[in-house]
Amino acid sequence: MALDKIGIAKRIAQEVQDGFYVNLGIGIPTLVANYVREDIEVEFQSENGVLGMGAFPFDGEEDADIINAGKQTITTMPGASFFDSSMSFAMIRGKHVDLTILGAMEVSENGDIANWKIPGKMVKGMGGAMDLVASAENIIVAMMHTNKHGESKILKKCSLPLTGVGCVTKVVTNLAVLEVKDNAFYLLERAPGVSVEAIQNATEGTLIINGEIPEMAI
Amino acid sequence: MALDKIGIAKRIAQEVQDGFYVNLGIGIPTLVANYVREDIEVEFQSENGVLGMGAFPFDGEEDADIINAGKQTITTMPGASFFDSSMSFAMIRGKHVDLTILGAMEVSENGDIANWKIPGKMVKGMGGAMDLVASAENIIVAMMHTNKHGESKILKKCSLPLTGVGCVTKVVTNLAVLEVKDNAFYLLERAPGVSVEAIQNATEGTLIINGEIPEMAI
Amino acid sequence: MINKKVKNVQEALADVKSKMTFMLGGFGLCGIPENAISELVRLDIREVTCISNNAGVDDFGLGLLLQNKQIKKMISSYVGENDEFERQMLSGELEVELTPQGTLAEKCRAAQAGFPAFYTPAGFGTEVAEGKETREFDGKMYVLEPAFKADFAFVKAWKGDAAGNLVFKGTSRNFNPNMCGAATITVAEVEEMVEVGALDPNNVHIPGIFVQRIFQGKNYEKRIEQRTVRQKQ
Amino acid sequence: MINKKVKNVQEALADVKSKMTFMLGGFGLCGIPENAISELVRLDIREVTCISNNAGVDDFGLGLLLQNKQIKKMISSYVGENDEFERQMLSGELEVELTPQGTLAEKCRAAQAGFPAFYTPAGFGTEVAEGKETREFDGKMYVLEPAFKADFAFVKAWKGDAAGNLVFKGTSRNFNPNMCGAATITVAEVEEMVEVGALDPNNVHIPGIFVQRIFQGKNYEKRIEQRTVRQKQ
Repeated sequence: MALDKIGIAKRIAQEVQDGFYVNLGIGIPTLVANYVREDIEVEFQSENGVLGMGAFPFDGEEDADIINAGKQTITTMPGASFFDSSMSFAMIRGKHVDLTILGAMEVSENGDIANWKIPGKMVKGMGGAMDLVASAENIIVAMMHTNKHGESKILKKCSLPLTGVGCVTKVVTNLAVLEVKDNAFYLLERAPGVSVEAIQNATEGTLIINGEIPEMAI
Repeated sequence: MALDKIGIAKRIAQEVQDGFYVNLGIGIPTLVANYVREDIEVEFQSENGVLGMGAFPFDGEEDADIINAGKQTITTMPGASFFDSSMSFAMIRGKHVDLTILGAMEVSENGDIANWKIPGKMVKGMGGAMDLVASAENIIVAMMHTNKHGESKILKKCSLPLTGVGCVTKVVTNLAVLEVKDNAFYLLERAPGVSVEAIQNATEGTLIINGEIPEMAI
Repeated sequence: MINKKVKNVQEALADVKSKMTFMLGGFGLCGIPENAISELVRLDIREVTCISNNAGVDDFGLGLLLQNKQIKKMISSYVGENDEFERQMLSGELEVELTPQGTLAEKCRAAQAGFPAFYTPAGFGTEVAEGKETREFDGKMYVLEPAFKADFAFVKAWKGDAAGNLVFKGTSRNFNPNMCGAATITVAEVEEMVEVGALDPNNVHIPGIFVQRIFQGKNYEKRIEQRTVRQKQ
Repeated sequence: MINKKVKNVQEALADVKSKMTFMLGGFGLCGIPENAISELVRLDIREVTCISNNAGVDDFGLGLLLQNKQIKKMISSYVGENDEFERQMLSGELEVELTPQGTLAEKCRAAQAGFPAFYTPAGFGTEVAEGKETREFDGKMYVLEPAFKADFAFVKAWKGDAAGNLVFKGTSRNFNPNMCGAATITVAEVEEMVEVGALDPNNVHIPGIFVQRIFQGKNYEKRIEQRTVRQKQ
């Protein structure tokens, strides 16, 4: 059975390692924070200017001056800090953030990502995504494998305007975990009960299937 | 009679206007702070990271963590702030400092200044001087008109390695106040009792003398 | 101490004119200069260019200027919370220059710090880099981005003093410090004006040298865009 | 919270090696990493390149490494307080790269923030610009300066916590924050280690993400170079 958004978030949470500074994008990536192992130390950075984000505040304790990049009210953990936008992107551009998790509309087999614009139809802007993907060395994309018409979003070449080139290292979808290297998607894991054939059918880009593909353990 | 160092500092202090942020170099420029009119508001910036410098501390109240660019212990005025070197030079490079006063070994008629190196003999380094002269729009040089051998330091062309090119706007020496423009030194004022002829004799660069030259009022 | 204090927002914005370029601090509705925005609406300044990470929401923040059709051009990184914005942009009424968020911040900081331009990897290989100079350093490609030029920067701080020193709170800091001194005139509005000398010199976020005018703001709404909370057990 | 705390200076500098490049904070003797310098002397690390605004005085600060002939190359802006330095430089024993102070700070900040190089007006038309790319922007000339690359940055802060957050006091801040995160490994020594959570998140000068190791320093001398005082009436 294909994963839901929470399933994708849970699987990505397994990629978060002890001692990582992590930037989470809006949407599914935000959910990842809820499922990180409790025995490891991780700090969440949000590009609007906070390091050491905590859980949502208790009802009535929210503070308009303390939000994340999704404009949601948040709290901070002990050891947190606030800073300006220039310093925030110094952390990102300077490769001090260890892992970037963000959503995408399309990913291509050479690691390109598109997630900010549908020409003539939707233009929300790139926010901090272009800075993040241009600098981060460890970029995991959280997305649905296909669009609502069943068309693959895991492509040979992106059709939408790009956010970054050759930058995505891993993709976790509702169907599979894919590693992006050597101009191909390497199938690492299947969603529980999803066949290799189903994944192959949903993937337009080059899919490399080496040996037995295990199911995700979530 | 030629001015002494304090005389030069007093004359330069007259150039400091209400509302100015001022950076003072080491040596004579440091003395300028003592002679600024008391009815105007001025703030002194030191490039090692302080805005709003005050007088020297009282004996016993000095703090090793609070110094100026000359490594002297200082105090701060109400409204002062401390910041890092990068922000300090943002103030300088970004033209937020209104007036820069510094010493020189040589100045030339096109506004070049040399004050950091005598090849093979003395190399102390440029410190913040190169940043200051490259960006400031209002640069006053405090210096002796001649060296200890009586040779002019107000030149057609500097002989020493330059600190900056075409940047000096005014020079105050022990003999005269000179404006630097159109590839010449314009004689504005004489030190008390010093003749125009004496200034002419001590000046190697092109000296423009228009009409009666007043004595400095100190 | 050089006194930057002005009486109110009217005095602070007295010489603002149509067709000018403004920088406005804030991320979403967090840390926006609410008083300056209200005054721009009241003055009915027109055909302005606004540099601001976001464009407010339909009925608050810069959205108020958009509703009023006072903005000719927006330079932002993300405008996803504003239907009127999207309508004006898609119809061509509004000129829009979308800029990566880190580039936007650094274009402000470059103007503040006297850098004419800088090389950033953000946007290389995308339409953001079209027509711009690109260059390789150590095997990686970068895009040359010029510093912003603006007539006024409007920023909002938590506390400030008459010397123009500013202190920010939480994530309402965001672009505000980077915009101080990045325009010809920087106008700071503060929630709380404190006595000169009351701020710890070690913890001044923006020294007064970067600020030309400061005033005690009023009637802050500080609207929350996404109120996300959890319940106590 | 990611724990950066190490036991002492020995642990913090255990993997320091000869021929490495170090950044060292401080302006004159103000805010220098005294403990790290002592340990570099003790370890007798040789042929190192030091990036530091000054070179200490003859018998303190980096002067100790100079006396010991451990330094192959100095990158500084001002070295006027050190006779041994001048002797080694003029005799050719010591390689010296004099760099304008603002350029020195920004070369650190560029490394910290992921900028490969930047254009600055400082040094244009002087020997500092020789062999470097120059370029005109808006009628003014600039010099292209590359970011520094270093193996270790040694910084000294006033207070810090196990998360690596740092707070500086007075002008001992200087280059220290700009060097954090500008080298492969940043080692911070602090006068006072405080509990995590004790620092106000609004007033953290350097967030812990820029620091790899932090330790409680000891025996700070904090020598004053120019004790200038006035007498009470």
